[in-house]
Amino acid sequence: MLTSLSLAHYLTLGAILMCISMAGIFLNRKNVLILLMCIELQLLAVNMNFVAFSRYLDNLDGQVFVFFILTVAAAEAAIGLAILVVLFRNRRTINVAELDDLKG
Amino acid sequence: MIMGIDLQVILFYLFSAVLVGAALAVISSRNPVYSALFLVLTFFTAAALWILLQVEFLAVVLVVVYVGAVMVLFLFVVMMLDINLVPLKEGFVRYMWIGIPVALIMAFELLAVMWAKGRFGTDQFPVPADRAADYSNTRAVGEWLYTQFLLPFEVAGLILLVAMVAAIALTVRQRKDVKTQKPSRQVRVKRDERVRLVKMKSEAPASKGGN
Amino acid sequence: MDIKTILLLVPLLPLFGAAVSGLLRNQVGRAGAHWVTILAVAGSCLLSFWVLYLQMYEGLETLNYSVYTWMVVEGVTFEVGFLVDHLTSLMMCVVTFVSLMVHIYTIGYMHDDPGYQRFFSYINLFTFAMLMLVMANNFMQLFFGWEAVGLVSYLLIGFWFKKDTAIFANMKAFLVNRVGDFGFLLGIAAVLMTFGSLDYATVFTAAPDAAGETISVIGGMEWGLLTFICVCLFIGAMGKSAQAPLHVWLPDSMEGPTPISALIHAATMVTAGIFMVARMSPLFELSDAALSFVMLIGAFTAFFMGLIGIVQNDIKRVVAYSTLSQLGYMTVALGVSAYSAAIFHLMTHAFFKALLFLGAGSVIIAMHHQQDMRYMGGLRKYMPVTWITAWLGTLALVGFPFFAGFYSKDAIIEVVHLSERFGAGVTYWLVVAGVFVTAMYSFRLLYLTFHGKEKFEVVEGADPHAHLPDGQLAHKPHESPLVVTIPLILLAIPSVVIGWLTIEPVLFGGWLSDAIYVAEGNDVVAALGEHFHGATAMAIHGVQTVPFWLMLAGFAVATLVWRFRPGIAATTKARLPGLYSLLDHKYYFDEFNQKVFANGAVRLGQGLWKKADAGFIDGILVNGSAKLVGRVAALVRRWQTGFLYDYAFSMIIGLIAILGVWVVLR
Amino acid sequence: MMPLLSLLIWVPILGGVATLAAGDSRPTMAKWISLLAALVTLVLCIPLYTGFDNTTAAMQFEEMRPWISAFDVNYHLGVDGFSVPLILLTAFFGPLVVIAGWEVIKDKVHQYMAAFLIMEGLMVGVFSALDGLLFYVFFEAMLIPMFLVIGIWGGPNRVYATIKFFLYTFLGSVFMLVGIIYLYLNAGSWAITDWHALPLTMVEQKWIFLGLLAAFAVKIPMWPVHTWLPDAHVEAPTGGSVILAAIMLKIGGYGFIRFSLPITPDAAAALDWLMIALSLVAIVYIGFVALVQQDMKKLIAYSSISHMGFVTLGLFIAFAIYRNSGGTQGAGLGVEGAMVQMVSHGFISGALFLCVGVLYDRVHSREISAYGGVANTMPWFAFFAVLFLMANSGLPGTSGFVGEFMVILASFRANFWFAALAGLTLILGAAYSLWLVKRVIFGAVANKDVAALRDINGREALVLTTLAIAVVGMGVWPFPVVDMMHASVDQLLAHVIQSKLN
Repeated sequence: MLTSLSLAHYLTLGAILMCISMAGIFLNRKNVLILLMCIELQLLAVNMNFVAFSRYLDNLDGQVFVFFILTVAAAEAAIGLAILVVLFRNRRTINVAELDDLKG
Repeated sequence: MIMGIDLQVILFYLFSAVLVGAALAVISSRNPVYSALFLVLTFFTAAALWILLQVEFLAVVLVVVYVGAVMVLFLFVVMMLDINLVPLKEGFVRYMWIGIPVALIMAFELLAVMWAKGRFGTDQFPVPADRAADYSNTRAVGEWLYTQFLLPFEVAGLILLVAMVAAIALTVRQRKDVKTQKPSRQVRVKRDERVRLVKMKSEAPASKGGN
Repeated sequence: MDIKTILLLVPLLPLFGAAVSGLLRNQVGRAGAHWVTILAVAGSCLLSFWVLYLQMYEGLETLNYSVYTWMVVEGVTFEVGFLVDHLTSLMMCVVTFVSLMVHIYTIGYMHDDPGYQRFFSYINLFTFAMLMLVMANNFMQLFFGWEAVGLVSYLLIGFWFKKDTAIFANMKAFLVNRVGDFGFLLGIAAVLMTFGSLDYATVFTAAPDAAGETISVIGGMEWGLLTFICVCLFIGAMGKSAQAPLHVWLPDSMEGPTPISALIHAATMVTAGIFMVARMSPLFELSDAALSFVMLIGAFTAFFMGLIGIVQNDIKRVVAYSTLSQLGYMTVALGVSAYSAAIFHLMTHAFFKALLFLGAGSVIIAMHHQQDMRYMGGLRKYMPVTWITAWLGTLALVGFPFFAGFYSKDAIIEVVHLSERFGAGVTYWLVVAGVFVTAMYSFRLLYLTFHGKEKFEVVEGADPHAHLPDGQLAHKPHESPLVVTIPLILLAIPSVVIGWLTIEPVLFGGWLSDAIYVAEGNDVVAALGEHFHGATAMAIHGVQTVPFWLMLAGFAVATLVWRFRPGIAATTKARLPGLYSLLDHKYYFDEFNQKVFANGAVRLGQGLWKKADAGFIDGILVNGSAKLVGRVAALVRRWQTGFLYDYAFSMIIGLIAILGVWVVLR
Repeated sequence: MMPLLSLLIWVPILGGVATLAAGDSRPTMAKWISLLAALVTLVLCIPLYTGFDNTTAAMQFEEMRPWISAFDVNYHLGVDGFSVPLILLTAFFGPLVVIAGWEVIKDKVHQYMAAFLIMEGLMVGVFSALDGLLFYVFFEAMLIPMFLVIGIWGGPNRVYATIKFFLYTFLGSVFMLVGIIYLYLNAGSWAITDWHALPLTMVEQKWIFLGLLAAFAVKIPMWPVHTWLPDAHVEAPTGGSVILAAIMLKIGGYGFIRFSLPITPDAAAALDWLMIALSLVAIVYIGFVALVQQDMKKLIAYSSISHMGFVTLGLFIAFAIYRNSGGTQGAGLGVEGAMVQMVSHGFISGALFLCVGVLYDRVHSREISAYGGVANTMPWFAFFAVLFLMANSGLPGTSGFVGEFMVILASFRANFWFAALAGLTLILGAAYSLWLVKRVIFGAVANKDVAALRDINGREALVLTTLAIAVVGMGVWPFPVVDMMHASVDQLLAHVIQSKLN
């Protein structure tokens, strides 16, 4: 375990990262900003796995995929923040607890 | 080799510790600005780990795109918006009792999957050999990207464009107090909308001697 | 014209007449309608007699051919075709002749009716349907004619469709007939199953082979297949020929105009059942049980329906019950294998009963549509032609020697006497007693209508078109116009002489032997023929027999009670209230049917609809499941807090659960 | 060769689109376009009828194009002796419905007409599809126009009725979808003819049979999944009722013939007791229910259910006959009787709903008690109504007799009691039909509404006369209709008695 780095090491790191970000979503459920950041963290966790697999399988597809994920993540962050700005402009808050329009 | 331990391993654990610590800080800071800064740290350490995996191109992209662009955007927004932070932290402790156990269970399950039966151990996935000195990760990814994945690549570009347009469209503010010309409207105008012909009775000339 | 064209024209002429007078009623007008229809029927009547002539004197063979193929399924051909033998041509002549008389009579009877063209169209259509029935060479076409005459009968009973009683009666008639048809159709189905064909000739040829076969209907009970077929077919005949207990529609059918009572409900349609059984003689001959059944039903009808006639006051209803009773006689004849006697009685009855009905109609015209005999009397001097022809018809009906009815009825009574069929003994006494009853109600009718004191008064100056109270007339009754009296006279002639003329060929000369099959040992007519020494001798011999004296007794009683001592009737009525009300209510058949079948069906329908359909299926299953979904949704809805993070939370929980399952399983 | 079936499907659909294009502001043009499209479709049926070879059971006028090649779905059309009569029936009713709605519909005329034309095309598609998925698409797509017709032009309670109609039929067809997907996965093809040849175990057959039954039993409809029909009929506009009764119900019967019987013959043989029992319940039970209806349309709707019982009875007695006699003699009579009954019921029920429509347009009531003595003011109408009601009660000489006669005759071979119970319709059918005549047509003029009635106009007379000719013509000479299907029936029967097991 200490002599060499196996794939499992990286996957574990990704899993821990994923769990932390998930806990983050739970804990900061009212703050959209932090939620967005947690999502970025999750994507990072996923990317970590992709990169690790790509390396251990010696297959470049994984890296290309990470590339795309980064693209999408950037787009998502941009739009997410834009929505946030609009939301704040309209409601003067970003408190998720006040956003219950989905309630039937 | 330090004390029989591979330097890579040591670095891995070091960076991992920083990564996990920074991630924890992201989710637990009171102030979103701190969170954002810790997130920057997270990305940096992740990039370092990727370099450890000899994936240099993506590591650099991560730093450039995330740290350079996305996180700056985050900070921008955080600072631009006048947010009352107190209510946003409400219930943090209360949710801890759910969130942390759930996260732990999940972590346990994931790790159980991962480590059980040595599925992802070195037996199944042998440690890859180091890359040759003249190997260029950037070149390899580039070649792959521009041949096999050309269409998705273009689509990704399009997505970015759409995202850009969408972000602008969402946030742009229509000002109603400015007067502008609308050429299309001007061209299409019809006579009836502008001129109204009124038929009137021709008035008899007022009688001279009248009131 | 070759013979096939002639035969095709016989039914098609009336159909054409019906179409013209019905569909172009406004174009042809009233006169056009009666000319077209009468010419059509006259044409087919002439052609029918021509066919009869060809058969009698030119030796025309029995014709059996297909007109066109209705359909072919699995090699079984369903055809429309004609079977013309002596039985058919006899029926054709009877039908078209009576129909022609009725057509002419109708000109007078329906003179003021707004539905004049419609009426002619209907009776022409009826003639077509009846001809299709008698000329059929297969069961399918027989059923077609069977139902088609039922339809026209339905339309004609309800001809005055504004009258509630009329439209009730016509619906009742059709439905009761349908009960019979239900049996008839099952019989046809059994025929098809057994013989693989619906063609008469094929079926009759194959019938003896099927004699031993059985069918299990209820549980393990095995019925003789032919008995089953015959009983089913006879149930159809019971409906159409109004045999108890399916007779209930016939008295009510008197709601229709009188001409059709004469044509349909006395002379032709109601005899379709008799004709059918005679036509099916090769089948019935193979089943003694079925014949016994036929005979007993007939005997019951003949006697007990006649009894009811004694207490009726409506002139047409008396004649109607008399028809029931006479149909019973015919059925009895069928039951003892004396098919030719049945057909013979059918023929004579067609003439004298049509005469009686038309006579009754003539009286009704004179009385301004008053049908209650209690408000008549003494009409003899006002309408002599009607009076005389009614007497002639009555003498024929009661079976006075030399009159038509005597020959046919006496033949039936004699063959029953000769028969050794199970139940023939009882039947004999019932039919003999029936003669007495027949004489009672027949002479009662004559006395109440034509003799005695006038029980109506003429109110001078009253509006002739207004509806006056019972027993009042706007002007004196007078003899009906020629279009009415001529048919009466023309019908009176055969009512008197036809029996004397034709008994020998029809009964004993083997005229019908090409159509009717009688098994060895069943042939009571032949046995009777051994004692037959000519029509005149038979009439003279008739004077010495029991029926004749019973008839005289009936005459005497009727004369005493209704001519000279009207008090006796009232006293008897008061003495025997139970018997009287039993007869007055026609043995409570109507009440029973109404209570049990009509109301029962409606109540069952209501129950099934409200409880089962709307209540259980729709209420509980369909709308209930919709409501259940609504309830569940209302419960589940609480989970939908509207907060995104709750949704995310549940997603994660789900993820964990799936992962957990995976961990445990792998 | 001309792709005749495609034309029959797409001419009305495109005509419907053209009608829509005419727009709300030009109703007259919309009407003429729709009439033209319907007539062209009818004319197209002539080569279908004349070119149809009734000596063979093979599919004719076949068309085959790949549609979704990833799932082996083809645009595969073809007709045999079962489809052609029903396609002719559909095309026959196209112009009639357009004419019937000519002056009656005032609101959104173009959409109304378009809905019917599109529905017509889709129904022809159902009858001619030889690809399972194509059939399913047509089968489901057909619901949409009908849903709209009832929901937009219907009576006061139309929303309930239309949702009930949609959910009921949709629920049934979802089970069918599962069945046909299973068949596709097993056979590797969507071709219905391949499915006919596909060997299946008894358990598989039973499940597939029940899945298909769910769809077709609702459609036809069989007791106890019939309760959508009276509601849908009562609320639907006249044209909707006509198409619903005249053609849509037949799709259920057609489904049994095309799918259930040949694909799962052993299950059908094993479960025929169920089908026969349900059919007889429908005939008798529904007959009694029809007797007590207060609403004319409901009465006719219930009588439709009762008559459709003959269709299912005629189809499923084949197995009992085979068990009894070891041959199929008589079974063909039943199957052909069922087909004839479908066609004839199309004419009669369509005509009856049109008759009710005639009265409803004038008095705006469907209650029987609102009428009485209609014959006084509308003699010609009374003529037609009595004719069609008599046909409804199975009078010989009308088409209503032929199918019932054949089915009763055939069912006698299966069991005496089947025939006896089915024969009860002779009494029940007459009872509810004639009681309706008595209460509505006959009698003295009941009220001033009836007194003010005007007799049918030329347009109505045209429609009713056409139907009367059809009803009487088919009753007097059913030969051409029956002759069309012999070969197909023989082949079907030879196929279904052949066990698919082992």
